[in-house]
Amino acid sequence: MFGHLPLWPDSASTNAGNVDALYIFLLLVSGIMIALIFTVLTVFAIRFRKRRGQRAVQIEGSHQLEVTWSIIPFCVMLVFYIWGAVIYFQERTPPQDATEVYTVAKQWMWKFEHKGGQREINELHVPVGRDVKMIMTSQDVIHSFFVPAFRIKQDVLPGRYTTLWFRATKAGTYHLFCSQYCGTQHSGMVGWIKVMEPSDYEAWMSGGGNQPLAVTGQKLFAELGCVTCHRSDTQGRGPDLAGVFGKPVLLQDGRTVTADENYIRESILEPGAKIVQGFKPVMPTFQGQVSDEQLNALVDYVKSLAGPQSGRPADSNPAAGASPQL
Amino acid sequence: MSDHNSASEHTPEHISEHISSLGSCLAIWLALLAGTTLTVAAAFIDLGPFNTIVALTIATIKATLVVLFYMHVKYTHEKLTGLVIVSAIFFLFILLALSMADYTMRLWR
Amino acid sequence: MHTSQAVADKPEHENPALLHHFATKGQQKNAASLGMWLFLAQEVMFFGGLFCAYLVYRYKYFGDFGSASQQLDIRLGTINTVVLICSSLTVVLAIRAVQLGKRMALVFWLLATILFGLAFLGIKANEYAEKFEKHHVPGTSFSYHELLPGQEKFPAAERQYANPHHAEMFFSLYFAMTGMHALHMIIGVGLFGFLAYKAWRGKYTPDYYTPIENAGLYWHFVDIVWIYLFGLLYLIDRHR
Amino acid sequence: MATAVVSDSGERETYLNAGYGLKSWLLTVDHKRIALLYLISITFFFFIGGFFALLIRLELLTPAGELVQSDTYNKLFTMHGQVMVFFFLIPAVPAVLGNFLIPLMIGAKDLAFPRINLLSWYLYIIGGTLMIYTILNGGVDTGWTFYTPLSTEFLKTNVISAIVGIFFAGFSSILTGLNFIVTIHRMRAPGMTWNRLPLFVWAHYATSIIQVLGTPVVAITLVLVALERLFHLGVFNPMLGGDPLLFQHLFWFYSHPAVYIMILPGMGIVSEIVCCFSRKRIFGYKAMTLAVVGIAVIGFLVWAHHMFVAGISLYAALIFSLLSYFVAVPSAIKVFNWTATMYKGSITYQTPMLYAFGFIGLFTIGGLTGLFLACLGMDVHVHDTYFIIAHFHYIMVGGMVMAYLGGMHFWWPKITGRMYPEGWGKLAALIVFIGFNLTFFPQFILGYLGMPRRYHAYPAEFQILNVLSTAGATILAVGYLLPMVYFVWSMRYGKPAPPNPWNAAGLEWQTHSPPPTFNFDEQPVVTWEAYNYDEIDEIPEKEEVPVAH
Repeated sequence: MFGHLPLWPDSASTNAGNVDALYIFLLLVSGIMIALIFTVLTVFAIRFRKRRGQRAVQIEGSHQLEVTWSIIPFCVMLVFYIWGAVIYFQERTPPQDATEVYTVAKQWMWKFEHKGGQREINELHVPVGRDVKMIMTSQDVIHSFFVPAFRIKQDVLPGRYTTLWFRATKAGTYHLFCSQYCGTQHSGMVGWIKVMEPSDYEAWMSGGGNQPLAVTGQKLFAELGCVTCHRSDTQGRGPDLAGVFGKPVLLQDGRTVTADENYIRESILEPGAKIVQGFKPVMPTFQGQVSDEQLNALVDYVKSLAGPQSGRPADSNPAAGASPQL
Repeated sequence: MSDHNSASEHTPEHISEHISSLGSCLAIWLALLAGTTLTVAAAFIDLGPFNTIVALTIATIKATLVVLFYMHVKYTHEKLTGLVIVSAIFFLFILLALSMADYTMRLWR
Repeated sequence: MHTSQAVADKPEHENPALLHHFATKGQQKNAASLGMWLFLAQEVMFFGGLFCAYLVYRYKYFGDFGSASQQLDIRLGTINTVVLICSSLTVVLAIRAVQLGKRMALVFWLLATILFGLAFLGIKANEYAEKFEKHHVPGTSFSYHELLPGQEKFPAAERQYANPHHAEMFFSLYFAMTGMHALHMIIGVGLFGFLAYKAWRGKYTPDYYTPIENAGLYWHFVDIVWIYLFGLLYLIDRHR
Repeated sequence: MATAVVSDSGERETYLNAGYGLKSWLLTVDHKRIALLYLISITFFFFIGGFFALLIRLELLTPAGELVQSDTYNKLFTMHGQVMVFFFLIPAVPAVLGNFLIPLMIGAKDLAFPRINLLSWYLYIIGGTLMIYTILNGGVDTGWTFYTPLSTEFLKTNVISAIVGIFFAGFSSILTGLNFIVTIHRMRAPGMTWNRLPLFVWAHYATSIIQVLGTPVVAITLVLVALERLFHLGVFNPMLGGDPLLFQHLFWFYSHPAVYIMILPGMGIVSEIVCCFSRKRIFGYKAMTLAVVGIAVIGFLVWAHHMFVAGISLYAALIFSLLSYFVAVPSAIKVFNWTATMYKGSITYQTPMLYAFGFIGLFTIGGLTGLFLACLGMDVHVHDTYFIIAHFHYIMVGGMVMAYLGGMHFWWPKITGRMYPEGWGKLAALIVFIGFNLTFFPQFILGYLGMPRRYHAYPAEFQILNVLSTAGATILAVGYLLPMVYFVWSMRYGKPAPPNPWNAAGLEWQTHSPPPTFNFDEQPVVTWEAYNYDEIDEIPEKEEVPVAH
């Protein structure tokens, strides 16, 4: 029943090594601090214990000392800050060519959909040595995607996307936890991340004859009538979506935003929120008409219109069938 | 009793309060009414983003008049009152500014 | 520091208005005044949470807030602003009256304040009733379809596709903020009623009128909150 | 004055024998009696919260979650958090020791607003009653943080009664803080200048600032949550265009500084104890006062470090992380100064000093692990894991509760006029220290391993550390029950306490034990600096050790 006493978690991503290094540094520095303070306390406690005929020597204080023991720790803390900020910045900046996995969290399960259309529940297969970007949203409450072995965590919010990325380094099966309290079965909202060797992964991916996500999106794009306005000829009442993704968009009110997943999502659900310069706010909202999964497909389709990107993963080839004329 | 508080050291009978003159009461009242008229009028003129700024500036001027004259802050010898007001505004500013920092900077990427 | 003058004025304890644990009237009055100002600081932060929510959503749903704001009755809002400013004047006059020792004038101005306060609340109730009729009260029955009747300056398309949830957010904040403000008004009116009764009984003299003064501070604060609410809720985007 | 040992305690009128009826207690405006009312109420809530904690630990003994259902478990940790934070930790030191001691320490007859003080207690009791109602009516399972939209749209439990209860407790806290600020400004005895104030008073001054300016924000936020449940207001509901992160901003704007409401008064207590038992003035009085006020102010600027993985802007996270390090500096100053105070002292080891040692050690560990959490890259991994749980229990339980118990032992003779049994006191301090570390240290390891908080069942590999933690919790429980027993015992059988059993500095020791209703026989006049142990020890001591054993 009692196994070994675990002291260190599995380390299976590029990020895990970075965080571990930082952790060891923090442990070392604070270990030294603790040792210092405890030693001094103990020495004082013994050396200056009450003795007959000996009185305490009153000391006013020392400004030099106060300044010293403010500035030196603060400088050390700045190192913590910068190191931590660099890791955080890396964690939050997904590489351009990452394999994307769409995630929908709900009470109390994780639903994943690969670009190739493969769907999984509470289990996610990823390859070793390739960047994977999670594009996540929630159907109900706030959840949190936490893989201890990768040292990554990101809250999954209803009503918008949050993203996160990792590159697994070691094949194996790792815990996936929901770490934001989400109701009754919070502790049951767990799963497994299965990291596979690339060859196994390709085999697994080609298993089912799924329809790629972007193709699903393309069909939806036609069914919902989006094509009538969003087209490249001048009669289009909406902006042409080809090549939009990832580029800055000039808005009517003069602001410029980057067309990321959240922007596309928002433009579908709340078309009036950010009007592109030169267009009228005529698009109806699709709030309540498309599910989160359909939304993911639409977003993926619009992304595929951005044109062929270098290093697109081989497992998902959605741009192939999509014509920029649409 | 001067010992109780440094602020009251020089005014043993601190009770002696400022009594506002009728004229100044009415003058402030008229100023507040004028401010109201002005802010409503300004709201109907298209000033672009300045509409909000003008509205808030006039509101702040009105609020300052009320605080200084109607709430007698101008006449009080008590520095502490000012300190309380300033710290309330300061912490309100912290709340608004740092929250908005998050919302505005979310668009940056 | 000034140790030699310690408790120099013990005899003051013969004054019945002086509570046992204070040494002098000045100390007591200063304590009450500081306490009231701290209470107002607390109120600033209390409303501050609402203002923060307003700011965030005004920023997020800039246009929708503008058009939803036009659903408010600017005439009633302006009248209410004037009413509140008048009530602030009557409070100041009440304090002046008690400082000058005019008992009946004090009672009169307090009653005038109550009257203005009630007028404000009456108009506010009227506005709320209108919101109920127009289904502009957030919740399940909220509806925003008859948006902007007769406001041709908006293109029809914009009206059709405006997001009702964002307008609902405006009304949510409108009700939360003005409701919280109205609650403070009700408390204030009750307070002045109590004080008017006490004043009529002759409790307050030029020597002791701290409760009147503190209630006045409270009333002015509520007035200031309204000045901002008026600007933020009624006056945005009127020029369109 | 210290020499006027009272032998005729039966004759002298004290605040305790000034009246006996229930009415004389429930309608009292005497700050000392109100402090005792608080003492009884917060102790009651401490044991309720502690009971929930024990059930949580028992449940976590096995990985499968066999003791209670997951729903029940969720209610247990929610109510443990709400009861402990809002009904024990926040009022504990200020409303009991602060209430009792601030007027005594500054030489006043009472707080500035005695009736508001009583009102605070009644507000607390109304809030507490609502909390008890919530518990008896089936509990609440939002987590103490009430995160939306879970709390507003999805849970069917007694969220509103819990919120209203906390709202009342909040206003009790605001009024207490307001009362303290006015008292410290207006009621000081002649000669009691700001630079002569004991650090305990300074700490409460800083705490009060947070109570007055922070609490209203969480009050209005919880009102909005309640309105959202009642009327579907939608301010925090993403389905209606609301932003759940706004709730988190508003909630943590108060709830981060609230941590300082809990720890600052504890720091004040430790300053008093360390000086007294080292027979020394505090090292760096000015720096210590600046540090408490600094912590209170900077504490308002760091709240979003609770939200690094919540989906806030990357750049906002960078700002809040940096600001969080600023608040660590004054905390570090305090630890260094306490240590330096012991240098060349004449240290004795009575129970309060043992707790002070425990506080400094545990607060140091808690504070240093706080640096881990302020560090962005680190926080992403350990956020919402047991690392956090361990960290804030090191601050709140290891820090604040240690200090509170130390303070209770230190001032118990003053409060009751009786000595507690010193041997038992030392034993209990030791048990608490060992039990605490055994409970919470393994949780740091669990956290880095990745065990999420608020988990009813967990993977089997975490079990051995959880078993250690549960074992520690039972020891800790004994450590907390022990003082409860001997304190009650000592009220009747304890040795009568002299006015100044520790030969301590500070005005509160210059009046009788227990003090008369109006605190001092005559208005004290202060002509000395705080912690003037050089002057006190100049008077040749009659007995070598004036304290009980």
